[in-house]
Amino acid sequence: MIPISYFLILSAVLFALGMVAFFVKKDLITMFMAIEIMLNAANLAFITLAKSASSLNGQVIVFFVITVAAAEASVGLAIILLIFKQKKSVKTEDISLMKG
Amino acid sequence: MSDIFWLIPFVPALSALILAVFGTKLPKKYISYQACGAVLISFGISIISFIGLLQTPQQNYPLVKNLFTWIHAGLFKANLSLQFDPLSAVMALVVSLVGFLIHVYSVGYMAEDKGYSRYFTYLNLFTFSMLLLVMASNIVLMFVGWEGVGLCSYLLIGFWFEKHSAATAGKKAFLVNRIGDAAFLLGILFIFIHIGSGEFTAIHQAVGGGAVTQGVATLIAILLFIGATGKSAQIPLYVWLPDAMEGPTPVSALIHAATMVTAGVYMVSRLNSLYAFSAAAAEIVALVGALTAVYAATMALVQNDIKRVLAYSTISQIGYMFIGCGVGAYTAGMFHLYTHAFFKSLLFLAAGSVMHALSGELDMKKMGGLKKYLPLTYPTFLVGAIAIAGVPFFSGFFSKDAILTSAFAKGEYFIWALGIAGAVLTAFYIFRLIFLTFHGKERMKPQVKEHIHESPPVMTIPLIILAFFSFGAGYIGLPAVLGQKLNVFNQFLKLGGHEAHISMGIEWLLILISIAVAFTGIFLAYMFYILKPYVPSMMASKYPRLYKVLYNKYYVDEFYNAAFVNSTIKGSELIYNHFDLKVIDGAVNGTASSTNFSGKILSYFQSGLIKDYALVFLLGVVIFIGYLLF
Amino acid sequence: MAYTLFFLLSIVCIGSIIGMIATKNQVYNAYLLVLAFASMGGLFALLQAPFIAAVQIIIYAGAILVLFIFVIMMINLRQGLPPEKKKWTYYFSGGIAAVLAGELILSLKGTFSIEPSAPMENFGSPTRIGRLLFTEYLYPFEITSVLILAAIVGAIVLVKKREKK
Amino acid sequence: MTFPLLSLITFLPLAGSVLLIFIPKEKRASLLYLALIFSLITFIVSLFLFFNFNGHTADPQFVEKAPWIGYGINYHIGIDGISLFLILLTTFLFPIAILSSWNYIQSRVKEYLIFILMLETGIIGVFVSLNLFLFYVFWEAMLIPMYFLIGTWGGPRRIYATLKFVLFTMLGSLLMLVAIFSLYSLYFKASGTYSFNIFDFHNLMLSSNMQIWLFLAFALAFAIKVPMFPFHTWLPDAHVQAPTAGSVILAAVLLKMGAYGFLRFALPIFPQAVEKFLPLLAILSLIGIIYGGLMALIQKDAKSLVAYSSVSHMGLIMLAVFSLNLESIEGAIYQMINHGLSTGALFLCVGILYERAHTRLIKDFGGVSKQMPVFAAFFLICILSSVGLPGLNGFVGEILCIFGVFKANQVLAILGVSTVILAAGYLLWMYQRIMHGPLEKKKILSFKDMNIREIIYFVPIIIMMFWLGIYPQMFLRKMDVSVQHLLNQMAQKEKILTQNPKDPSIKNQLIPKSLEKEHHKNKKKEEKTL
Repeated sequence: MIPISYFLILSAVLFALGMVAFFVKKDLITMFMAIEIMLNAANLAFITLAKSASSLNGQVIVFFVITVAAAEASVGLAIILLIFKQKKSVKTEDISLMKG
Repeated sequence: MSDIFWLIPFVPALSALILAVFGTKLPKKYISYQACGAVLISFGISIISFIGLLQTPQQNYPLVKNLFTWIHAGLFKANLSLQFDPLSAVMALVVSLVGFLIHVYSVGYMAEDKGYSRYFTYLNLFTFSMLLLVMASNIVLMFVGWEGVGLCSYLLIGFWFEKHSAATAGKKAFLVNRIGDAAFLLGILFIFIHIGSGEFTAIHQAVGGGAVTQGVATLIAILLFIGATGKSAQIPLYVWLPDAMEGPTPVSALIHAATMVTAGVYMVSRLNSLYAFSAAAAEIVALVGALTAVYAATMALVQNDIKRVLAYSTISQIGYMFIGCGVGAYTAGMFHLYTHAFFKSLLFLAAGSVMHALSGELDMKKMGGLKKYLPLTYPTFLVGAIAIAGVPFFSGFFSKDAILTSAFAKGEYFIWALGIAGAVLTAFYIFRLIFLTFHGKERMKPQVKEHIHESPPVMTIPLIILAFFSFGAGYIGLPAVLGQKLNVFNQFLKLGGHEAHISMGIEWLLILISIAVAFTGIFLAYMFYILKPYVPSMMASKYPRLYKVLYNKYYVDEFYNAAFVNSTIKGSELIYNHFDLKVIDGAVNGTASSTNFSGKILSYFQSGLIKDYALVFLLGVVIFIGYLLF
Repeated sequence: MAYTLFFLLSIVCIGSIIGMIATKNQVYNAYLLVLAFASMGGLFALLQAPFIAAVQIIIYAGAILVLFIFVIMMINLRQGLPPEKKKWTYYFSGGIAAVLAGELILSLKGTFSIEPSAPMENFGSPTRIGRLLFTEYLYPFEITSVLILAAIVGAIVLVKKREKK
Repeated sequence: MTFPLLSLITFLPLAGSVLLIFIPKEKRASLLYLALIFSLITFIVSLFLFFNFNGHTADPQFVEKAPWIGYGINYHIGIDGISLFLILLTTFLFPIAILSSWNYIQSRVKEYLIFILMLETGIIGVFVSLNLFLFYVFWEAMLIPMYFLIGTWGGPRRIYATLKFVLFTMLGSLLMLVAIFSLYSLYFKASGTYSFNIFDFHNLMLSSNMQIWLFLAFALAFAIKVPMFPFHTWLPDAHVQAPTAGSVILAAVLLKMGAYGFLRFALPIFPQAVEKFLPLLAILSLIGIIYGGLMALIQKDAKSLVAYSSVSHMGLIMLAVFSLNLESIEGAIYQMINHGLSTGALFLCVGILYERAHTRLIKDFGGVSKQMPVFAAFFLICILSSVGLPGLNGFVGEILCIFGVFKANQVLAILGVSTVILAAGYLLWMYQRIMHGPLEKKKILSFKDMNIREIIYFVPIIIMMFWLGIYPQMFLRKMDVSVQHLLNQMAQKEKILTQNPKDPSIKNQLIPKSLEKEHHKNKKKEEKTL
């Protein structure tokens, strides 16, 4: 069988890649996608450890994560749409209301 | 009946209260009846109480009426209690009698004034305060009267407050008095700390019983005396009194001549055991008195303002009273106080009558030859002048002589010499005043001359009564050479202190010197101002510097202004602008602005961009995980 | 066989993410993401999680990505975005991500020696997961359903056009 | 359960402000009358306190205790001879403050009155709290209405002034909060029970090091409030900018909270630290007296003149508080009432002038007496009361304060007496420049004398000034036992510390029971002797 460390390393690499994607992209939508990648990387780690621990709890948690991700995506995308309506842009540089 | 004396001060107080609240709505006639009536009632009660006092055996002195405990906390206890003993009785009689006469006089003098009710409110209030001062049985209550008369003096000097000079003079009087009062207050505190009670009987007992050391007694005596120099206008705090002449003339007569300014003398006499105990303090009192007596008299020589001459004369005469107290002759000091009250208020009221006749003119250079226009004012004025000059058989002679004799007898020859010098000057300046005003050429402006008229009877009758007293008041205190028994005043007061005795011969000699001195002064004045009227101006041009210094009152006012008033104000401004606003407030505002500045710097980190925040967050995570790993 | 499958799937997954980083076009990004999620589903299946694998493909690859594509179409950016001004953030973030990856891998050191456990009967089957969900995880499960409802309502309210007063 | 008199007094104004919310803001007159009635009722009810107060015991009276949050945080209120008069002063002045703003406040009357009444509750709350936590809540709560009063209805530089005032006060009170919680935890360690009760803290013995730090935190908060030199600069700004009623309350009551804090907390809880810092505090107070006087002398704005005079007067009060003897502390409490009356009245006077002239610069006046004779009389009486003329209230307090200080340290007293001269100087000079002299400014010719409303609110103050000046017995006797108790408490802790200075067992502990018994015996004795 494949050692679990392979999966875990893969998960770490995916997480880092997601992070890179988050910083490199500058439109909100793709950044949002990058977040999903990171979520998935975490999911992978959960599933792996569930298997090595022979416990289904990990899988259930992943199930919940996916559900929450779906909810989050729907609201998040709605917000992005709203921002676009107001600013006519989805670039992060244009959204700096919090500037001090 | 003997315990109704406590009502004496409160009758005028009640009247003042009524006038203060309803005064503006009452008719003038009523106001004058009430105000004068209240003081007359006080005088009446004083006489009744005085008779009662005479019938009381002496071991029961003083009669004390304790109304209620006033202030009490811990060791500090002051009662609202009044006492009546010979000293208080004399003062109460003088104050209420002179006060009454001046009230009556004021009815005429102030008849046209808009502030009629206000004037009588203040005057009644003053009478109350003064009576409280002289009848208080403890020093704290005495301080109430002490401050109260100061307040009334302030109010009455500044009575015509629209006049800038009057308002300033009032303030000056109050402030200078306050300086003295601060010292007085400290004296009170020392008394409470070392004696434990402010009651006069307790103080006498403590001093007599040796409960206080010489040093403490001296300290207390000097502090209280500083208070007295303020109230009684002695060196160095006399500067307010000449300016106080801005007030209405009856006020000058009552407050700034007859009664209030003598409060210091009364205080020293009241605490005679203290001053008798402390030789150093007594010496200082005598010396200050003597110096003031001469010093003030020199300034009186050249003044042209009729009231200012009298003001300096008052300062000088009070100096004599302090000589008396300082050399241990408290009775003599009090005696002079008593005679002075009559003749000085007479002089002031007569001067007021002159002013009244001349439509308010004060400058003696614009008077002269008034003798024939003012048939009543002139003789009364003359009586007062003779009394103050020390001509025999008039009251001033007896009292001044008693003081000088005591000083000589005590061996204080220097002080005696100063007193004699002062006496020459006194006789000179007062007759200079008489000659310039009533004799010689008529120098009035023509339009003033047309209106010259004698004052109404309501003003002249008090003058006549006072003239009578100025002449006769001295006969209750005849010199010892005529027999000890004859000095009723002395017998009655029985103040402590050691009155030294000298041989009859020397005493007669001293009396003769006094008489000679008085006539010398009068003669000099006669020569200068009647026989050779050109001499004074010649002298002035010959010694311009001396004249200028005298005329400008030794520049003391200017010096005080520069040294104390202006330097304080300038210094405060400097502190305010450079310390309060810059340093303290600067520190406060600096804290605020530095916070603001660092906030601005920090706000650069808040770019508002999600990525920057995320990057910082990531950095944190990396560092945190790194920390966990290693 | 399992190794081959694992490496194949990982390479597809990593490759599609790298491709996503490299391409600018948002639609391509979305398609590449579908690929990555699908391969992730395969990996889940390898780990005896058939139910989750199915959910992964249906929800992620199916529902969420479709949502993304809808939004991309609605926003419809014709021209690609201009190049990033701050180049240094690329390198900086890349560097930090590399450090993070290194740290994560380092932290996995302890798992290298763990022997893989033998596959178990019915381990990730829908039946067992379903049973768990409706017994032990009933409350969280119900709360998720409320959450989703809230998200639906929220999304509608947010995007709905407001009538001007 | 007795009738909750104190709670009624404390929360009646708050109830009034709640009621005001429901009245439409257009009904100006009914708003004003309602607020006035509520403050008047509060005053009348508080008179019951005065007449039913038992001056023969040091125990707190009218005590009410109810659980609140728990962990020692209770609703625990009561008064003793120290706080009684400050409460009366507060309830006395609030109707006057409301009357004084009758015409002055033109905009947002409703909000104004709501804040005024809230402020009254806050202030009374501070004085009645016997629970330190509750005290802190009121202490801070009172800032909020004051903030709005100055910030909304103030002068042109009101924002600056409010910020300064609030930040200054906050700075002190935050440190105090830290100290309060340290005390709380120390008490828990020493006794094993949670308590914020002030009297429990009074029984707490602290190591001298701990005392110093906690005392400094408390002292800073109180010193800012008083304000003592050099923390005084917020005061002139706040006063000048505040509306008249705000100034009156600020000067008359708020400043007293600092002095009250020292008496209630700082002195009995940290006697050793007080001993240590006494020279510093006394000298700062003395500087405050002279410095405030000198600064007042040269102010161009009448209001800031009065404000600096407050600094000077409060300096004397603090000096008396730190003299730690019966006379000085009774004098200090008495002088607090006097200062409240006379300075409050002076601010009212300046307010009356401002309403007519719309300026407060002294040089814009002159000869006002002629136009306003009644006002001139009132103004003069207030000034004389502030100057400390015998027969008026100021003298009684002043002489007791100075006497107490004199007992403690003669040099300080001799220097402190300068206040007698300085106060007369700056106040009479101001009076002369405003009221006397020729009437040159045309604007003054249009001034009207005080109207009935103004006379109505002035007369009670004047009557109180005379009453307090002529018959102080009625007030002084109610303080005796409480003040003596305070001093005994301090002396007793001092005794324990000096008996075994090196004993490690007296670190942060409760006063031993045996001593407490002795203490009670002392207390009985006090009650008998006084």
